Amino acid sequence: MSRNAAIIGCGQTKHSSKRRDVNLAEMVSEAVYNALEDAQVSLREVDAFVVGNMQGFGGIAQPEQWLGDWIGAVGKPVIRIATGGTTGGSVGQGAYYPVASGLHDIVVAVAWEKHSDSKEAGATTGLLHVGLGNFFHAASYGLSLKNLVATSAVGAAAGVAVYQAVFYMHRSGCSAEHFDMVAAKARRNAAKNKYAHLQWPGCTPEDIARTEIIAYPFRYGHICPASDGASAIVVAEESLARKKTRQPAWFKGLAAFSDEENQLQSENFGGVGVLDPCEQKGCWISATKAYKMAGIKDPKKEIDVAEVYQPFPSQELIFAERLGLFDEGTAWMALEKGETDIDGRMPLDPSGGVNATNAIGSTALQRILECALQIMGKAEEHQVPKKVRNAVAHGWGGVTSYNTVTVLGDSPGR
Amino acid sequence: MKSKSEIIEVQALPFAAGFNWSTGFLMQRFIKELANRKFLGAKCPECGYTYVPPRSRCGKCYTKIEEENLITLSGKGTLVGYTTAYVELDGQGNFKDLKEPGIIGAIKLENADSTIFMPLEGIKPRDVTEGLKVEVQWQEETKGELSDIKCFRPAR
Amino acid sequence: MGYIKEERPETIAVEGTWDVGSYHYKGSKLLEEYVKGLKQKSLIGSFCPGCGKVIVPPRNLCGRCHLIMDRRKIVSNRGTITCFIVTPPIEKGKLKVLGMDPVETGLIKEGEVVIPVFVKFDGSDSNTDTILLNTDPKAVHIGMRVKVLWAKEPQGALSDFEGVEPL
Amino acid sequence: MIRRVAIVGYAQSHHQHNMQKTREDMVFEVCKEALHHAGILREDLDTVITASTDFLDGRTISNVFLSMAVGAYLKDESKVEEDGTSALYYALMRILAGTHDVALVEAHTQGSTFNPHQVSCYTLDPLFDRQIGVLNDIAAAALQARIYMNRYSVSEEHLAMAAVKNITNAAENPCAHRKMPDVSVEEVMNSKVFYDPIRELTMSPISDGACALILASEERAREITDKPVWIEGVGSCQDAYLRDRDISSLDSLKSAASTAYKMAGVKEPSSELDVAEISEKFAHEELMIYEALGLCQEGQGKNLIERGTTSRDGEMPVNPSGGALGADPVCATGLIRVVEASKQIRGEAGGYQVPGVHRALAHGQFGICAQKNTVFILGGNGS
Repeated sequence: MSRNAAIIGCGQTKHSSKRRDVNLAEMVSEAVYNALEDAQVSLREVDAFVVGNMQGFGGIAQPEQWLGDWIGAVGKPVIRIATGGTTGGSVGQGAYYPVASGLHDIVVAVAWEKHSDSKEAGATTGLLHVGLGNFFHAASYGLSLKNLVATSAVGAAAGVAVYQAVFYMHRSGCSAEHFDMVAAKARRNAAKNKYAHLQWPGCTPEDIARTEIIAYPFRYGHICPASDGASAIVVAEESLARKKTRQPAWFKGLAAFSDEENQLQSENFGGVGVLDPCEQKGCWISATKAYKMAGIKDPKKEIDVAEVYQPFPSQELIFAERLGLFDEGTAWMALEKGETDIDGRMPLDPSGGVNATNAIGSTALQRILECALQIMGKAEEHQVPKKVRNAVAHGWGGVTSYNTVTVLGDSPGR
Repeated sequence: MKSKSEIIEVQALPFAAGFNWSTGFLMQRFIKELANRKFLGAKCPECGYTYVPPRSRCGKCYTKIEEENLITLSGKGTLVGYTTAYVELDGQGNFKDLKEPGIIGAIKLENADSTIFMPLEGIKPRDVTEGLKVEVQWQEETKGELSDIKCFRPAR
Repeated sequence: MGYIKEERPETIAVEGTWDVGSYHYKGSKLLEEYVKGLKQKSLIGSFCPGCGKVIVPPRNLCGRCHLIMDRRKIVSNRGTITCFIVTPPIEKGKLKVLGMDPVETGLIKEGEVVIPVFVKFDGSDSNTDTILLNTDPKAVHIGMRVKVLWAKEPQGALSDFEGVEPL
Repeated sequence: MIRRVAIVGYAQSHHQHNMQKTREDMVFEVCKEALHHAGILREDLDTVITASTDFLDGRTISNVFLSMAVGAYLKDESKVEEDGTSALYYALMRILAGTHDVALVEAHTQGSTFNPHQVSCYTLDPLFDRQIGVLNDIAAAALQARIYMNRYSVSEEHLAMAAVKNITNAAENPCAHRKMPDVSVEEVMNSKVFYDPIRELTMSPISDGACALILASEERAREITDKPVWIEGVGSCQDAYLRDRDISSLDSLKSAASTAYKMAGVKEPSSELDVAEISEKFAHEELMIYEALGLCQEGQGKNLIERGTTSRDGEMPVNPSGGALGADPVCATGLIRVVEASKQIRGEAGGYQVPGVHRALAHGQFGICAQKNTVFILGGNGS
């Protein structure tokens, strides 16, 4: 009943901390036209657009209304999707459904962030603003300022990541040195990805370990950057996909689930019923559903490469386990053995991942895009040296519990 | 099911997020040329549609527009739409009554296709008509900022 | 070798603001109930009529059961640390909160280490986000038993609950 | 469409100014009620799609503290950041794709959080129009209105008549915000002018409100209800930014409507549709929308109002619920139109029921001068 859909083209901008050479519309256009060129599709052929970013970060409400006609999104349906850090993942998945539903044949998905347009470093307003309503509310009931400082000292999303890391170390037996290894790998891989932000050829765990501690166990060298950048994919129905591309990257399975929304507090400053910050039930449910839809029975064997959403290095390990790629508490051992390197048994984030490039609204779409590149054999220097049949792309966000999981493959699988 | 909780109005703390949007090269040229009292437009080399302010990608045929496609406009134009404003928003979500009603004009500049929306001065609201010829009124001193465009007024 | 640096020309910028402080939020009165409890040195949680979970501070609804948590339960002042963060020593000029330097304003001592923690209070099913006080940062661990450190004279404010300290 | 999909349940809040409810409670109540109306449990849902925006809700990631309230806990969920009709469009695609069978769609805005008209300023080109600082959605609508009125000799009385029709209809609708059963053309024309010719009563009120509906595949729909409301057609379209479009013509609405009509096999909308529920944020837009939907010729919108054609007892009733002039909780407004059209089909519209409705149109818009439009054609034999 449902139609097959595939990614037939990918486009990105170069990511860096400041793309002050262009305005937002120009930056987003760069990604879209790159994707159209890659797909050999003209704008006339595109039926619909799915777009997204986190509007608070750039200070522009509904930016697609202004920049829609820069990217050809005129006289066509345009759906804006935004779900926080997962926005890109939700946008990428949002481009599957219009095609699978039979309503549209070729859809462009584009997501972006331009952090440097915000005056606050690292777009703190955008992040702080997540809980601002709660915070103002608590302030009127005499919130302890020291408590507030404590939260600010680690940052909201970062705070959750630190909790996750501490808990994961406690449970799995991995140490902070493993986070150095993940971060160094991300920077080395990024050096092979011409679009990535933090590129450091030959970066070693020792290089990372020399950076200053932010909050135990994290150091500066562990943390993702705030990037300017955009990414876009072109999704087409089966016959067009086969006509346009030698090797399309087929959508095989996808899902997006959340546990309780947040792990620090709930609406109105309430407590949270999730006791294990790295349980991430939303991730494993999404993965289970996506694999089932994709007909994948044993992800450890059948997935060839994964793009895991890892703004913090601990998350690459935690989520790789949640995605079923490693047994519980063992991902760090695989890391030690080099299994997660580009040429390893289970390459994780060969692109460098979010840890090296983080244009928030776009990052989770980039994971899908990078998986597509691996399947299409277009990842150039960071192409994994093996046949990629199935790849899994992950997004983490909402506030801290929402996950998108997308399985792409070299054949439609049904 | 009805919930038991009632509400309290939450007092926000004074705090505004700040942004500085980079303009890109063509818009930068536009803004800087205002210092010379020049109004730039960008003419699409493919379809000829002319944008004010200039932009680097045609929204009609999606052709790339380069710096060499910039053209200088006269700063004169025609009023294609108008409204009299009796209120304004203060940036904090409040409507403030204007002491003197202001006019907002939708203006098509000579040799341009875009419509720009500008304050219109030097004419009474009841005298405004569609098709009125208007021209730009510069600030006394122009510095290469958007505020160099003071307003538009009936063409002399 | 270090990071590859990228040089790009920059264009000028235009500015704007988003007046976040002018928004009018509506808060739930649950927090009022909670701080009334704090004044009596008791921790009030909400109880779900569906699954029986107790959440501290109280939250309005249980998403698992899609029910309003309309009952309250008082939980123990004692609990267990489920997770923690140890900041490096906070120094002047390192941190800005609402535009203020907490060391400069005396809120935090120069070189103080702050330990945000999640605590599961006995009788609750939730993580409560707070800070650990009066503890050697090296001694903190998951599973550590703690109790609430109350303000000397509770005012019926969130700050009555200063944090937790080891039992 | 490759699969039939139906609306099987819905609910909306009592839209009002500054509702004394938290966002969470407001949203929870409509979702709970929609499930109840459909007679299903949260467990029956496969997916949840919501609609809200960060700038309107005043929170980055506006949906995050609400996913449990909307019933999305451990459900495949997503959020569109615009009008609720887009959320419905997305949910429809999810069901058509065969990956999901039952969806909950929710949309809300509490206009009391922050003036939505101020938010409209934040949607302007930040490099130019936002810097010039004279525009907002009302000012732009006023420009649009004046051009339209000059072109087709439409008077302020025509606008007031459209407002009176919708506002008096709203008085019969328990969920609507404006309660002015005796409003007159004079009262409308004497109401405060904001941007000429837009007055307090020719623009939509700033409302707090939420709306939710349940969508199901044919198989599930038939199990759930005897009165499914089928989605027969859908179209959605976005126009260019206002500097480079003709704001006096609703081209994207024409395109969205033509797509929806084609899908539903509608050739003569004015005779084949029994009722239309449209999102007219301003009185003049009601007339422009008539024309864009093909209910009359270009420039003839005023005739429909003059002749009472679109009154509740007219030949082609439009907005018997009161429309957006009756209540406008921004993101929810379009979804409310879908619910109101469904109520008409199922014969549940009470005091404002139009007799014998089998086919209805629902319209949602978003953006300055209705930049973006979504049209649904609904059908059923409920009433």
